[in-house]
Amino acid sequence: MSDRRLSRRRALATGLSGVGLALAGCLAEEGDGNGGNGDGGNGETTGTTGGDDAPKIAVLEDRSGNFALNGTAKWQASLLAVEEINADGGVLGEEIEVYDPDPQSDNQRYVELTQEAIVDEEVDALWAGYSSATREAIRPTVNQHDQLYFYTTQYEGGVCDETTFAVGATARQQLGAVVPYLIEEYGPRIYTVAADYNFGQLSGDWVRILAEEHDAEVVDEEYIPLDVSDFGSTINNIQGEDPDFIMSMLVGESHTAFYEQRANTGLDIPIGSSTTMAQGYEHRRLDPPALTDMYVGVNYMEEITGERNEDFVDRFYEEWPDAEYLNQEAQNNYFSVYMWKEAVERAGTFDQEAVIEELEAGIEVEAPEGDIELDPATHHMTHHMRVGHADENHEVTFSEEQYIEPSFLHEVGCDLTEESEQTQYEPGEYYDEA
Amino acid sequence: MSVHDSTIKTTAAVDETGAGTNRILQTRGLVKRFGGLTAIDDVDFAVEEGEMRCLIGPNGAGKSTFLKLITGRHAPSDGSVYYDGADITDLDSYERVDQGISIKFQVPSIYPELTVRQNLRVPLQRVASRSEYDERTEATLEQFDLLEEIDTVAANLSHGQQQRLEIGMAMTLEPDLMLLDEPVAGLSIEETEEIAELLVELNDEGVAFVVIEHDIDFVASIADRVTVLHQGEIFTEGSIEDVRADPEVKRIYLGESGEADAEERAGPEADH
Amino acid sequence: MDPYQLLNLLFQFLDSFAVIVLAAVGLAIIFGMMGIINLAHGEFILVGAYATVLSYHRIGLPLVVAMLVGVAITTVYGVVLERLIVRHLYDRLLDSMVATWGISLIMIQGVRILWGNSLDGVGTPFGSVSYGPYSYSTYRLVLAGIAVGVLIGLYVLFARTDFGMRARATIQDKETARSMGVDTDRMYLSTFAIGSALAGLTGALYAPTRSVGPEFGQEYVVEAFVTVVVGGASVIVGTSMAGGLLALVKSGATNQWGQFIGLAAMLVTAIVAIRLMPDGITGLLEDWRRARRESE
Amino acid sequence: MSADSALETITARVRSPFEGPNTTGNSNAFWTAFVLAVVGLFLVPAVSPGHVSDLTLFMSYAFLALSLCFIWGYCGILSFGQVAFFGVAGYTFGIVGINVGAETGALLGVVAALFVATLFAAALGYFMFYGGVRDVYVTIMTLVVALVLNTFMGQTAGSEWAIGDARLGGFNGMVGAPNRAIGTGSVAIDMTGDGLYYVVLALLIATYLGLRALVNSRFGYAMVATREDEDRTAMFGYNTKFIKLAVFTFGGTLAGLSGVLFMFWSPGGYINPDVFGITAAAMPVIWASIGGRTSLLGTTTAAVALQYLDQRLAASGSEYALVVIGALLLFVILVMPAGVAPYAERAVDWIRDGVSAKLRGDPESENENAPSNSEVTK
Repeated sequence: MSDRRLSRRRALATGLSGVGLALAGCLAEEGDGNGGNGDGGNGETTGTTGGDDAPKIAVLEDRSGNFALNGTAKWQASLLAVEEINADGGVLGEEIEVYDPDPQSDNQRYVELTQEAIVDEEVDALWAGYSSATREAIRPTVNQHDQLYFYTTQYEGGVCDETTFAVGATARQQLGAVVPYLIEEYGPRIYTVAADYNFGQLSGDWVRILAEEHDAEVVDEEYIPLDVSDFGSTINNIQGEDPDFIMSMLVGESHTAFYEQRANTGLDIPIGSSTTMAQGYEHRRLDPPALTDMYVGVNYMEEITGERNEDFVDRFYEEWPDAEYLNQEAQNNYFSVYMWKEAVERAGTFDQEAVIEELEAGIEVEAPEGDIELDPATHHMTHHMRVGHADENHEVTFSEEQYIEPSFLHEVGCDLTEESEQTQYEPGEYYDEA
Repeated sequence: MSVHDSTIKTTAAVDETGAGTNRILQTRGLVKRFGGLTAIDDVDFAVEEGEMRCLIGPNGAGKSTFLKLITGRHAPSDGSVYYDGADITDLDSYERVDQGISIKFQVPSIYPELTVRQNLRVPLQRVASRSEYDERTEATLEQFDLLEEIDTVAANLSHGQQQRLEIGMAMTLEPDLMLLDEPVAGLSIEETEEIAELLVELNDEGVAFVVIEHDIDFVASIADRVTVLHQGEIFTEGSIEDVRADPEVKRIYLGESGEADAEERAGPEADH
Repeated sequence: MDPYQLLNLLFQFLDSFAVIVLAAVGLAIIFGMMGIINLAHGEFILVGAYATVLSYHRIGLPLVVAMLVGVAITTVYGVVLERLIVRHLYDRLLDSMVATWGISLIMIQGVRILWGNSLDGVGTPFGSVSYGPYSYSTYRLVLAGIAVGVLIGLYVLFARTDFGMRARATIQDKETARSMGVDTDRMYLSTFAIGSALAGLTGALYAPTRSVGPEFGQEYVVEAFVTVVVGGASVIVGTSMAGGLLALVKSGATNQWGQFIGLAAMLVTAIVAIRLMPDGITGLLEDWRRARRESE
Repeated sequence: MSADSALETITARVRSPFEGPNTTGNSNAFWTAFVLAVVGLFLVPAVSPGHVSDLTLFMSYAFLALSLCFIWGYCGILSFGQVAFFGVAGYTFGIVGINVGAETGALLGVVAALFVATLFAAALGYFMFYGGVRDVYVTIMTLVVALVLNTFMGQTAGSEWAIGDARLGGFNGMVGAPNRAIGTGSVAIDMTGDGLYYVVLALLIATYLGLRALVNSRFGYAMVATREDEDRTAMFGYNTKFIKLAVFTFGGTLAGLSGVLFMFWSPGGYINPDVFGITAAAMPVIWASIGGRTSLLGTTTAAVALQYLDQRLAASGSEYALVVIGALLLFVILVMPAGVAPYAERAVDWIRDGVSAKLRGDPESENENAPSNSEVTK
């Protein structure tokens, strides 16, 4: 907590904390496109353009239930972006309204609220959900109505869907940053521990693929049901194998017990991960030295340095003084709202088809993580991936950045600019190792 | 549908099982063990058709357990039960009822949340058709002096009324053999007399009875024969006068009263 | 299997046994002795964990003292709840389920509103024991010792003290107990308080093993219920034997075939055990106990 | 007026199979209100199209509520795992539908789903009731069965977990059950939007009336008697184990029907293992407890009303939503132990008695029954 306050104080001292500075207008045009084709509506009375009501977006993020820990910051960052945009004159001169119920981490509730958002609220864009199961639960509804949908969680990858923009980093991007790094640092013998469901199993596949690509091997892997918090046998198994490092794609609160138990048992084998710290801020919540030598592949963490991010962090906590952590997904929500704004303005209309067309024309955004661009063919982002390392005091430092493309979907031939699809590809269909 | 469908009278003389004689109920070598405790120990017992038999004995003698073995609530550890000449040891409780056995439990076992009419409906619909319900309900209630309470919730009846209702329900099945476990416990003297009259009346109509009762005066007023059970065994059997005169019977009643019937008292509890 | 691996298995068993017994014992007392199905049991554990962590971090108490505070606060909490709500639910087994489900919803969200999505962690104390290439968390083995201690303590309390006699009398026959001068109302309150205290103890003991958030207690609920039902009405014998059986199945299967099979095997064992022993392990022991009582 | 009395005779004859002491509402006033409510529901798509989708879903859940009301309220079997049959039916519908495809797939899916759910309930029921499992042990056992399914389905993410073309899909769920229409190649009924709404509504009314007739029949009395005292009932010659098995099995069918209708509603024919989770499992118990477990109508209404309330509270985004729901449950259980329905009925009786007493000039309108767990007491 202390480092955050420190950085805010520093920012205040240098007078950089003005909301006006924001990201407004910081989106670089990439090929002028047909951006000027709208009526703009600047200064006009709102609501008259296109005969539509005020522009509205839906932000369906969990503020209670299992995923509140991750979802709350996503909601907060989305509202921050909207507030900044509205303060700066809105989109096409209109203030954006937000429809933001609390789906309470209940997938069934998500489906109902998504319907409500699309049918009753007629939202112009939808941000919804933390878990992959949530995304899959609402995607049929999204597809039925051709709804523009931003899914911002880092996830297993592979979603190739005409109206869905999965702007979080994929497993291949996150693991692609951390696995080769750890093979280089520590050696080729990997032990995988992952949550026993889609995300964990597919991540395990990716670790195997990446190991193969870098002449390493996965000596054993264990998949752990989500509500298990008893890791005695897992740790014994790891000790028996004595790998060079562990890859952990554990998820959720019960699984945090693994890190406590690992430290407490004196197991000092380093851990790589795609799931810790950047989402659930375990380095803040667990008592050091539980996460000692934890390496995580991320596109964003609150702690990354640089003026742009420090400024963003300050604005976030100014808006939400009680916020617990500004996580990776929150940043993704934040920049994707701006990205949508830019696309709308280029299209000159809130019409979703036109906005999607603009997004697919290629767009770049100055996100807190760095300047990143949308890959038109796959609707994913090329991200600045870093390896965050926690030391025995849980201080986080970052290795050099890599700019990693969402390559898997290219490999499987997903090109949404050419062909409309609504599928999710899996590595197992394309790699023998998986 | 009649509950007596499956009763097949055999006339061939197979004395061992009671067939061919007029024994309606017979047990041979009946044993019931609970763990290390033998509750019923090698009991041979027989009741004649139309007989009024009373079963007495101190607490813990195994009377209720014995009744439960006859109704099929408990499976015997050893031995057999014959009804009307047929071996019914392996039949389920409800199948024995079809043979013509009916029981009134120790604690009034009515449906407390149903009305008197609904209570009677449960046995009634097994033996009568829908059109007969009202008529037969009223007839039974008339007989058991409950007609005024026809729409009363059974829980709100007095103890005596509940006892009568349960006997009425058991009798609705038109059994050939009635088992009654303490039918007059907790009743006033007048009520006890009423029940006694009722039972004698039914017995005159040909129903055989096995009655467990502590009230010796009540037993004396109804019984044809009395069986004394002690420590799971038949201690003696005979007319009420014989049994009353037996000094040994007095001894077991005075000497070992208060011993809880293990099976009846066992309930959930903490460890010790 | 080399001796080290046998030691692994033993430790894993003790670990599972501790979790299962500690999760279940508070519930077992409240269910077995009072006929209340407390679906908010997990949230009693939650209170214990929160009270421990908050008094450790915010007041700065030493961990052991903080844990005692956790137990104390959960006890008080249980007493208050008993007076306000639970005492209306005695002899209403199924209603008690719905009411306590309501309590559970309120508590989880209430805790979230009051203290956010997570508390700062408390590190696991002690180190580990090492043997060959392996090591095991000392703290988790200590918990197994505490679990056994709790069972013994309860045995002494209920079998050897005057309080225990009165409590058992109340449970067996409320009316008779009352006629013999036992304040049954008070006995129920005390029993509920003991159940609450044990839930609080579980929360306090497991708080340092993982992160603590509003859903902390949920995880223990399934194991607790399964154990209580397999154990049957008898609190101490039932819980310890069911705990032993389920821990053996779970740790054994986990050790051999991994965590998923371990979890599944435990649940399937529970189903089969209930089928074979409809009244729980206690029911199976009834005969033996009946016979013994006769001979006394 | 002879025409009037003839009409009365006819209505009485029509009503009689649905009436009896085992159900609430045996009066003209009740049936009038019932018909009005049904008419109202049939008009919803015309009057308030925005509510059609939600109502369709909530009415689909109502079958789950009815299934629990039937087995718990009328036969005393408290299953905490009715969702197991709901989910098994949903998955079966999906597996068959995906493999067969289109309207025929949906039709075969429905048949298979109901068959499998029924068979599963029968097997579980046989396992429990013929093994002597009773009371609260049934409750926990059914819950554990649901949780086993939850755990198992959660880990079926890999491509090896496929039945024909249907990927089970693990935690992320299974998608793509054909649910837009049902029929054969040439004849198909639309199962979307208003079409689905009317199908669900018609089935719900039919099921409700059917269950009313059933619980007032001879078998209904046997069920109620078994609930009240199993041993006693066996000693009237009823095979109580079989009665419980039959009731539980039919409850499984109803829960399965609920799952199937849910699948028709579910966009994209999607289902995931959450349907087996403990939260989902608790819902029917809550509906039945709040509505009044011995009231078919009360439970049905509670299912729809509570789901609606729950959804509105979630939609409000208030952080107190779950606190309010929890407090409501607590309040109802403490103040109205038998659920809302018996109290609603008593309130109606009380008003009516009061009115008629006044008309007669009778100062005493009797209503002193202690609160009881069952409306059959009245």
